[in-house]
Amino acid sequence: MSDHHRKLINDPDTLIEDLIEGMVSAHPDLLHVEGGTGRAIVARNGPRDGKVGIVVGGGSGHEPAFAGYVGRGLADAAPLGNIFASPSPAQIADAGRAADGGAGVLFLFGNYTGDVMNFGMAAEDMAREGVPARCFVVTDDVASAPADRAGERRGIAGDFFVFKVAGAAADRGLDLDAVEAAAARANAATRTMGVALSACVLPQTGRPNFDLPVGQMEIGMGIHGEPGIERGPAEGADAVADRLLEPILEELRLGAGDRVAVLVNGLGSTSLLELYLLHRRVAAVLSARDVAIHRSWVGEYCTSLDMEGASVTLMRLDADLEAWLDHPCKTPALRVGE
Amino acid sequence: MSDHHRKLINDPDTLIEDLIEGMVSAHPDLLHVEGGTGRAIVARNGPRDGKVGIVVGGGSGHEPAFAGYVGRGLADAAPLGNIFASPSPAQIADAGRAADGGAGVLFLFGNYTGDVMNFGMAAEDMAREGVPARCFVVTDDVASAPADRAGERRGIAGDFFVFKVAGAAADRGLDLDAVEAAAARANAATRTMGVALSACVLPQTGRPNFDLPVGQMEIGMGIHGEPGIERGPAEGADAVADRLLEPILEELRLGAGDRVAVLVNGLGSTSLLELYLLHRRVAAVLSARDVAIHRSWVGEYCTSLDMEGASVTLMRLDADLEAWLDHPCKTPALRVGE
Amino acid sequence: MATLKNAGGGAIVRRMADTIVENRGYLSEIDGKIGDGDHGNNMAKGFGRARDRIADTDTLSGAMHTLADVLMGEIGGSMGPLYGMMFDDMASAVETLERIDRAAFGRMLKAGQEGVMAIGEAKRGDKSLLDALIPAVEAFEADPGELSSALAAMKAAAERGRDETRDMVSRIGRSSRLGERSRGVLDAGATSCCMILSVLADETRARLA
Amino acid sequence: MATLKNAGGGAIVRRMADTIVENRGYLSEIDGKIGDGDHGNNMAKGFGRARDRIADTDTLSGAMHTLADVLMGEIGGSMGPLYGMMFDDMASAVETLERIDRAAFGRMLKAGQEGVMAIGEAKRGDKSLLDALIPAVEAFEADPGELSSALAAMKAAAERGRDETRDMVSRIGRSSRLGERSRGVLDAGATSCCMILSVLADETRARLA
Ligand SMILES: Nc1ncnc2c1ncn2[C@@H]1O[C@H](COP(=O)(O)OP(=O)(O)O)[C@@H](O)[C@H]1O
Ligand SMILES: Nc1ncnc2c1ncn2[C@@H]1O[C@H](COP(=O)(O)OP(=O)(O)O)[C@@H](O)[C@H]1O
Ligand SMILES: [Mg+2]
Ligand SMILES: [Mg+2]
Ligand SMILES: [Mg+2]
Ligand SMILES: [Mg+2]
Repeated sequence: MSDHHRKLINDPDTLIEDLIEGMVSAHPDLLHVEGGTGRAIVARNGPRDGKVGIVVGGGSGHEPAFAGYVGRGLADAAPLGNIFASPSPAQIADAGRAADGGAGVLFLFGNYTGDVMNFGMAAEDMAREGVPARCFVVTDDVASAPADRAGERRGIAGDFFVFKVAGAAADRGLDLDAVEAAAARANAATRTMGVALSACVLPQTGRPNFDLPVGQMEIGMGIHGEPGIERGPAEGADAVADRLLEPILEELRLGAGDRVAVLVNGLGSTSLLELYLLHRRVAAVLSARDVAIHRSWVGEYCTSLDMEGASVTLMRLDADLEAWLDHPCKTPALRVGE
Repeated sequence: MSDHHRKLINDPDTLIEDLIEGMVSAHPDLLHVEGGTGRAIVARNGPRDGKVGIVVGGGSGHEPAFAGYVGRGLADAAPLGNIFASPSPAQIADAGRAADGGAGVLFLFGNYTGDVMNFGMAAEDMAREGVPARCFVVTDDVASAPADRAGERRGIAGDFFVFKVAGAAADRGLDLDAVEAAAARANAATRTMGVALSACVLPQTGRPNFDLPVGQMEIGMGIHGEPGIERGPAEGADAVADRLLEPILEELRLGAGDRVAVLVNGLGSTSLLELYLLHRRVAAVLSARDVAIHRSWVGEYCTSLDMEGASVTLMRLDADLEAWLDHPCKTPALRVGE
Repeated sequence: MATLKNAGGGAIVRRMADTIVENRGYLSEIDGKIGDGDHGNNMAKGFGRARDRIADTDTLSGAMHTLADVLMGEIGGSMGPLYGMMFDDMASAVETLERIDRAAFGRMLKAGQEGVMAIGEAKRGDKSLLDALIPAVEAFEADPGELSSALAAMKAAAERGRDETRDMVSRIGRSSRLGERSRGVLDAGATSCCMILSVLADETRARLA
Repeated sequence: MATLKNAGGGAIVRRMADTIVENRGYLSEIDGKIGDGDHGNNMAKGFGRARDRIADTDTLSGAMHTLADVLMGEIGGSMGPLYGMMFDDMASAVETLERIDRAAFGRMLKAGQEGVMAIGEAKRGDKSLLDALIPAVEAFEADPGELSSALAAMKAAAERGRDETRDMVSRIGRSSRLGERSRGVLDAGATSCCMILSVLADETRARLA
């Protein structure tokens, strides 16, 4: 018996190209590819004159993030990096050019060295071409740095809310400063913590990317398998939900009358059944504090290949954030409104 | 190191009750519970006078099937059985009563002994109460019996299309005979085949429900882990897609000018990346035959807990099936139209 | 001639439930080979839940009715209707009796078998629980001795019947799509049915008076 | 005094790529302990792809430019910009030369180090590839001998620098959020950087004339 996982892929060297062809073949009404690198997935019905271009991206392996959020009302384009590796400046710039409608472009991505460097270089390249491009870095993972160094935190599933808000703000015609400010408000109001119950298998090699014994869990693990804050015996749904919520509730200081949006996100192989059990507890805890849930999403929105595990994200709402969240969008992975 | 998988559940004895609370807590605008058994999830905005009631169901462990398809335009109610076990007649009848709008009720479910018996008993019970209730059995799994005994086949992911069509037909006001006939047309036009690359872990016990060594695949395996038609070394995306398509294409006799709907369905822990790779090949094979894809869905629509694997379903379309497929619906797992 | 008191037969059903719950893992494992691996889970859930609602002092017929109600009303699956009908019809066959003699016991078994066949439409040789149940009922009938002896014959026949399922090709239920691949393993339902009949035989014999 | 011909230096870069591709699994494994387990995959993809576009007969500077273009243009990740800038700046430092002497080699190394530091903003001791690179460049400069001797000093210092990352707490990149938990394992980037410098030293020394 071998321990080599044969994944449903073809040649590892064309993995991302195959993925792009697959996504476009499944959603030809929503997506197409633009630019010479072949790595920029662009909304058929998104970019337009006078609108701030929204580009989201990062490494692959987090499907439906990031290209699944491309579509009218959300992102205009997404450059696809290799598995767990930022796209290159040229790939990012392809997405940026496609998204550009003359009002500037906002790049949104999680806070990782590679992404910061590559998106930063792409933004400089675009500026040289005369397109104002800015970077916005998502930092929602409470497990990745203490609150007084919140700016160093990783971006994980909270991307979902920050992207949604920025996409809505841009779709409503706000200018680049205002869209960036909206993203900043969303990011400041969003906290996530995750748990992993297994490593993920890298599809190219068929091997797990780290070691996590069956029956153990790691609290606070990142979506690329970056170690978390604590490892121990795996626990049940309620206990895990409580652990994930604790730092989130503390930092967001949620109390009676507050409103939140909830995302219970699966990392890849945790069943929807389990995710609903987590949501059940999240809803009960919030209800006990008289915090109202405006909307919930339960499912796989930002995965880590086939990792077993989940994350809980809360975004504390105000009237604007709520309106941006409810603004219609139509993308492969998310549909809101009529 | 233990081989006991601790799943994100609480007390195994309240697993399904917890799941129901979780689903309703996440989708309070769409779902609620009706009836004394507590096992019938009902659309808030579905059942109404004069409309044929649509009830879909079966065992749990296939989330989002079946309760994820409850909502306006699709199913009116779903009774939830235990993991991989049909709901009981009383639980089914609760769903049936909630769905009843005076025009009769259609029960739709996959072809399994347990479901056939329990839904059959429930239909008899309802008839005694004066509600005409009929059973429609989905039989899309080509791997489960030869074509000349197609009526004995299991129902797997093809449920998705048959439910969608029946739900649309009922929502458009067709009578019980016509809704049943629509379901029959959908079922006759729908074929699925699946592949498993791992067993699923039963959440109550933390153990795999059968043995499938890493690196092996089983073609034609059922969504409860029922053995398939062939076991061998796991293959790549294109090779697997070709194998799954072969009997489907043969039976549906698809040729130039034909139109189909496509479902590439993940069984639980196969990544969306891999599912898109399968769709890429499906699209290429269909395009080579000049078969047009009307619409595709790629994702987890009928799972087998956390099983690794996927299935491909095609529904051969005619004008009516296409219209029913495009008819709007709004449920937790599926949204179509405006 | 020794007979069984209906009153107090609740204890027999509770012992049955104990056995099923104890064999939860084993029954699921057998089911995993050619089915979906849940037979023990489903059975343990139903029998375990019924056990909590049955007192040792209940009548045998009352206890079997309770078990049938739980199986059919709350458990679902294949076993809900099949064992539900079996125990419901067995209970109905003796519910008016204070004491159950050999003839009544035989009628009870026969009623159970017919209940299963009416709902499930399977036959002997299909590789199902009927392959333990039918020969057991036949052996009970055919035995020339008293109730105690007929019970022993029933138990032995159930075990033989269970073992014979190993070489059968399934023609019913989940495993029926496997053809030849279903050969070579015991049938899960026949195994649980044999457990049920064995406990019924042993516990009844221990209570004959 | 022995120098290196720029022409034909393509072979050196191709040997580098061979080494990286061979160590794909090892580098990913190290990265898996405190990172995301992909360092070897990313590196092998970039270096492997560049190797296919470089001929042994290319100049060293031309080959390094090609490698930089592939890394920065097509590979992305952290290594795209970091090693991309490193090789780009190294190449620019010697691209006008026919022969590379000790002084030019030193300027080339220094330019590479500065390129990495400009884009990545890391310092020595942060537990990164700079902990192999900086001491290697220093040792090269400080060595009193000829180019061959300086290269040997560079290689030895890179190895020591790599080994010293084991006891460091990370302050940069993915592993920087781990605090004390990042101690006890080699840094993946320092390991690959040491491989690159070792091949550079060995292959250059073999070609000195
Ligand atoms: N129609 C039938 N009549 C009698 N027994 C049956 C019938 N169908 C299935 N069985 C029995 O059911 C057993 C499986 O039970 P179980 O695993 O609980 O249900 P399921 O197959 O629905 O998961 C089989 O081993 C077989 O003995
Ligand atoms: N700012 C930086 N400066 C220099 N080296 C860095 C920097 N950030 C990360 N590194 C190096 O990158 C290595 C990890 O590379 P790799 O795994 O390819 O990228 P990623 O961390 O994006 O997955 C680390 O071991 C470290 O040596
Ligand atoms: Mg990486
Ligand atoms: Mg079952
Ligand atoms: Mg079973
Ligand atoms: Mg890495």
